[in-house]
Amino acid sequence: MYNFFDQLFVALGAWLVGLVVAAGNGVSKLCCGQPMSEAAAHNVAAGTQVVLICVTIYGVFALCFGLATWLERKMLARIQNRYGPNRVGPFGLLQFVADGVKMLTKEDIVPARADKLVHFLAPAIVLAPALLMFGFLPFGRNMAPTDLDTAVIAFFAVGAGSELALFMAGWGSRNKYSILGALRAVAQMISYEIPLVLAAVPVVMIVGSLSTSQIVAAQGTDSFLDVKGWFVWTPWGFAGFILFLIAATAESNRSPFDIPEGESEIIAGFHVEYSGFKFALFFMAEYLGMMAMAGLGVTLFLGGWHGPKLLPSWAWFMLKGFLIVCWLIWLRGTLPRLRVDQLMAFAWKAMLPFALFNIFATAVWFYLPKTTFLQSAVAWIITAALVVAAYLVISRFVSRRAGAPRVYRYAS
Amino acid sequence: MEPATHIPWIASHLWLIPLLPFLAGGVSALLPRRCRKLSAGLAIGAIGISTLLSFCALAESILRGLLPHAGRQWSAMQTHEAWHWLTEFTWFSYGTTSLKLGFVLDPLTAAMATMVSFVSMLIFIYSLGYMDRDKNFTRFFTFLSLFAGAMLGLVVANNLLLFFICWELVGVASYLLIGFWYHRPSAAAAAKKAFIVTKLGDIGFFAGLLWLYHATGTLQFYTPDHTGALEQATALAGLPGIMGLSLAGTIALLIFCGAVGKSGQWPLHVWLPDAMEGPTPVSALIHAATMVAAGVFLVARTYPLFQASPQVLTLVAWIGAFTAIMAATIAIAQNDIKRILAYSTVSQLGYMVMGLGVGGMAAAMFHLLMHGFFKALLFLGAGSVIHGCHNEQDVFKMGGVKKHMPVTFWTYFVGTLALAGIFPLAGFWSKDEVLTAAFNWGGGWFHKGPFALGCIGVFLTAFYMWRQVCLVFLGEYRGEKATVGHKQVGHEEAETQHETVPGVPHESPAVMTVPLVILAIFSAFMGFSGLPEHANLIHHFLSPEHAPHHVNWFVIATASALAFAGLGVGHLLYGVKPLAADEPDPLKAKLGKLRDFCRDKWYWDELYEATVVRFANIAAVVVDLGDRLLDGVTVGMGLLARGLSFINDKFDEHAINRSFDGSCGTVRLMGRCFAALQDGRVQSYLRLVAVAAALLAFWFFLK
Amino acid sequence: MTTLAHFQILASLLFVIGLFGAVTRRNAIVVLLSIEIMFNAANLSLVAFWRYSPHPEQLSGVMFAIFGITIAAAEAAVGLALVIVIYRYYKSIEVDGMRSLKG
Amino acid sequence: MDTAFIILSLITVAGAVWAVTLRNLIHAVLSLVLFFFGIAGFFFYLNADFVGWVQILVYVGAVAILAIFAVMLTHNLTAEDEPGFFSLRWLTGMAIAATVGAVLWFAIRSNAAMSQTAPAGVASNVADIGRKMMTDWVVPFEVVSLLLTAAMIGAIVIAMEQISHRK
Repeated sequence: MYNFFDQLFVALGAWLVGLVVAAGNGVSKLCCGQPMSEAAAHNVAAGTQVVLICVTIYGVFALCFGLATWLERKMLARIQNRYGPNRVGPFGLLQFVADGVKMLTKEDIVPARADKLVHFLAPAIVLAPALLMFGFLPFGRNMAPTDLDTAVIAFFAVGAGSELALFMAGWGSRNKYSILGALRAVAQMISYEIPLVLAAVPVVMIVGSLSTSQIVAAQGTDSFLDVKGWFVWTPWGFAGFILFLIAATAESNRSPFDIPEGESEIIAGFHVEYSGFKFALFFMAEYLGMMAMAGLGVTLFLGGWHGPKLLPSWAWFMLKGFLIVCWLIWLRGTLPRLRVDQLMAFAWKAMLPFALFNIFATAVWFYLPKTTFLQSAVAWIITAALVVAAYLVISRFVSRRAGAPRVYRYAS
Repeated sequence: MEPATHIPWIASHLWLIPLLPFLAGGVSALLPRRCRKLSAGLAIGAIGISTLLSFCALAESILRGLLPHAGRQWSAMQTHEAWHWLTEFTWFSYGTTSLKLGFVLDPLTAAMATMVSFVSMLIFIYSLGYMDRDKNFTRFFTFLSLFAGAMLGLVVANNLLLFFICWELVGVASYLLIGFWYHRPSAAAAAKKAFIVTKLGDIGFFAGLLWLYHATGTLQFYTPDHTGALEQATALAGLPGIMGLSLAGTIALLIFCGAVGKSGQWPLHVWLPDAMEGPTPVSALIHAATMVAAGVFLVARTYPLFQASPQVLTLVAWIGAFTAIMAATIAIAQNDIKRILAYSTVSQLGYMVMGLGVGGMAAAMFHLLMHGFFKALLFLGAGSVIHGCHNEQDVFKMGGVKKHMPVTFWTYFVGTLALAGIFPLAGFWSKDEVLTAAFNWGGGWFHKGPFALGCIGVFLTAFYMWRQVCLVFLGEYRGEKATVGHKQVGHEEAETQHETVPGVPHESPAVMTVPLVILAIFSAFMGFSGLPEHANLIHHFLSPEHAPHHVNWFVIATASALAFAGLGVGHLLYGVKPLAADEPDPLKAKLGKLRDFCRDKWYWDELYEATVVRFANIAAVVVDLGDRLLDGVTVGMGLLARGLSFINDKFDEHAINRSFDGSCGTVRLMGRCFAALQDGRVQSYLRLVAVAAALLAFWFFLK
Repeated sequence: MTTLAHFQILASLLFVIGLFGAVTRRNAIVVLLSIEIMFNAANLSLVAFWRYSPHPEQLSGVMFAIFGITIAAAEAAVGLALVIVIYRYYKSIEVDGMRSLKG
Repeated sequence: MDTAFIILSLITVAGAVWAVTLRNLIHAVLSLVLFFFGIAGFFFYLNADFVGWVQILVYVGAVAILAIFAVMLTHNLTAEDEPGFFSLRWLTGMAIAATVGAVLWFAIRSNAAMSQTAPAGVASNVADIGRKMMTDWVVPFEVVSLLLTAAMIGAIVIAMEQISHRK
């Protein structure tokens, strides 16, 4: 029974592929009088699989995007003692449909002096990485869209593309605020990409592979509970997870790291000059990026789709991902926005050294013997002590300056 | 030779002895200035542990050397074999051969290491008090540790190269320490002088080292398979060298050059008195334990090479004897308390070298060890006096210090008697050993020469030491009462140091006097380790293969009589009627010009100065003459050319100019063309590079 | 079927385009970009050689390409930093203007 | 030649040509990004996945952004006084490029090994690359690390405005 639900979508996919191949054979027999050759059948099956994966990702995550916007509005409303959307559908659940319709029907304004081509291309390009990133995550048992040898680095490489798109949006608009926002966004994302990648390095070191499937497999156990192997339970994994969450928040330009679109400073930044469906694309890209980051966090640290065998694996993945999304929303509702210099200083002076030290601690962990329980405990304590010591030292240096007023170097 | 598995722990960990001070020096080099206690603690702790280890090594050696057999009876100590424990390691390999370094533990190492580390430790502790106010306290201890470490490394080395490395490190450390107060021009000059003069000797040493390696293929002193450099000495003695010497003799002579430089033997002794510019603990360290002992130790270490060549030994003996007597005569006419001691050191080193030369290796080493104790004592005592007298170094401005500094006086007194060779203090026994060895050397008057010179030296030693004691400690204080501003030679912060009680000498703190007392005890009683006849432990220990001397009552009587005579004469001149302030040296009246000759150090410095300067002058004159000659030729040629050109003028003007102008124009044009290429634009260069690369490639393909 | 020659010709074409830019353009940034093009062309050539080599397991071409990318990144960072500094001094980044070594 | 090769060639060549010729610097940089993607595509096509991703990560994610920042910081959005298409400068450049291109063409054409087709089953494995990098290539790896560090510090030091000047 469990396996049925667990493998439901896999089976469904296999059945659909079989259906298409059978149909192709039928068509082939009708035209040429014989079934497709082996190679052709293989190609058709592969092509169908690709189409299926794309359609699934588009469909599922577009829906998830809608759900996430609803969730965000609801949660923020709760935090701010309001009701939030509650008119369209039960609990306002269909609000995003209404929003989508509104966006589609709005006028598409392009500034007169805008760089038309760049302005046009930017929203499309900004969405592409956000969607592509899902292609590298295993959503459940046997449910990896691709099984690349290089998945983790591919994820980050694809993510790097979105910085360019943001810049294109800002620059194409011919608007000072836009370009300021774009440059801020790019600088911030470049800065936080380094701790983000470095936070993932310990996992890659321990697993010995960049493949997300193998990383997930390395965190699995055969037990019913299946939570013991999650990397978040190790000291370096925990530290890496925290680092990853912070960097991911900054990477998806979310509060408290949302200075690229700070309304009070640069009136929404790089997408000021976008309206209608193009704006919706930016909106969608932000949420999809956030969810993809959450998915990677789940994959790297929270055991991927592993979990107590009460729910199917894909459900565990979704649940954990949405938990991280909820955490991000909560963060947005709670914390004030950072200053630019604080943001940069934090990335370079706190996150980077700590991430590097975490790698060192991971190496220590790797070489400590862990065959008996006692040895594991000792290794755990040693690594934890290292990480905590690093945290204490670095946080002392950071907190010394964090509250200081801003020093203006280039303007007075 | 015992198998390697049986060697004791300390023998295989001998490298710890030099390493610890090195480490301490390295760490305190990184410490900031304010970490004074930490730096001093590190240095003293390291040298303390080294001392302990050295004592371990000594104990092991004594057990092995003196009591090797079952039953451990007293007579069993007469084993007639040399022995040593070795450890080896490979420094690097080239091809199939490898350069090995190593450490050796034998009686020589053990005795020397113990003396060096122990005396160094006391000096370190003393420095705590002496350098108390100095701003660069940390730096001082860094250098001290380096110095001691280098010296100990040299002592335990089983390899001439390692020995040489440490030897040079000793030189560097001495340079740093002598020039410690580098803001004083005289200190900087003295440091340079010490470094350069010793380097002169080191050239010979290095040449000898290379030659030895060429001749034997190894630099290990001893190897487990008895193919070490020293173990091949007899073989080398059969080969021809230079100047009629055997190969062994040649190499020994070259190595002796190094010893002459480091141990301040004539003619390279000039640096040693100048080295007084360093802080007094440094002087003590240089004169007692480290630097100058290195030279004597080098000869003792490579003694088999010397033994293989009687001519070189003769030379060594005469140089030693000459140095001993020369330095002693200089010492009697000096005013500076430290300078007197410095010349005394040169003189005593002369004794040691003489002892080596006359075949008494054990005697020389015995004297070296004993001298280490009482000379350290004397120097530290002198330092204490200087410290107490507000950085006054002129003995004529002291006097009556006994009242104010009793501990210093009594310890100094013991040191003086020990140095003078008064029974039964250390100097008596060791000097007697040396003189006995000299007396027993060969036959004929020529071979009695060193002995005779040594005897005169005994008299002079006793004389100048007693002169010094009288001038410094007896009588009334002759210094200026207000010496606050007096800082002819002083600490960095002399102004602030003694403001409270100007004018009156005061006793030094315990941290300075306790080392003095310890050293005094050693100076007094260590001599008994070398009683003549069968109880001569040192002799048995250091060179078991040579039968110990019998007691030579003639030598003992002569030396003692001369020593007492020296003390007596000194007391008559200086002690009976203490000098008043500004009263001239009574020696002036007695000796006249001879005294000036001694006071001016036999004009060695002037001699060197004159020869060097003259050589430079002559060279300059020669070059100048050549210059003038060339000038004349040039001028003549010019005149000639002028005449010729006058003749050619018309021809030039019409026939050549026209064509020349034409070619000039062409050149200029081409120059402009090429200059256009060199326009400073990076892209032009890039274009040229691309075209050139393309052309090259075309040429390559078409070829 | 694609042969090694195809890749090498393409790589040389790209290299030549980069060279053309580096030689022709006046703007220092574009010159740097052209140099990046040349780097990439070389990397492409190297990887193609690896793909067609008889001993692909030695990964030489790939390694070269990775190191090449690393060095190109370092070069770009330093080069563009220099461009910015030059701009601060001259208020211009025309390469023709930079003719003397004096700042 | 197959379709993928043709498409990728068109992308790369077009990107490169635009990057080199466009007046608008931002457009040039964006064309360069296109070119980078094309090259990355070639790397995938050649089964060198890892290099391809590194190409995207480094060039698109870092070098292109760096170039954009340089353009922004030098207030130099369009290269106004670039010489025209038929100026001497362009003609020289073309001649030089043509010469070098001819040499390369000649070299490639004269080599028989160039006509071979791709052997099957050649692929780069990340684990192999990592292992190679830590064994056979460890010295270049360390050297490059050092170079990168030096370049990073150098770039910061060069570009950092002298604070003392401002104060």
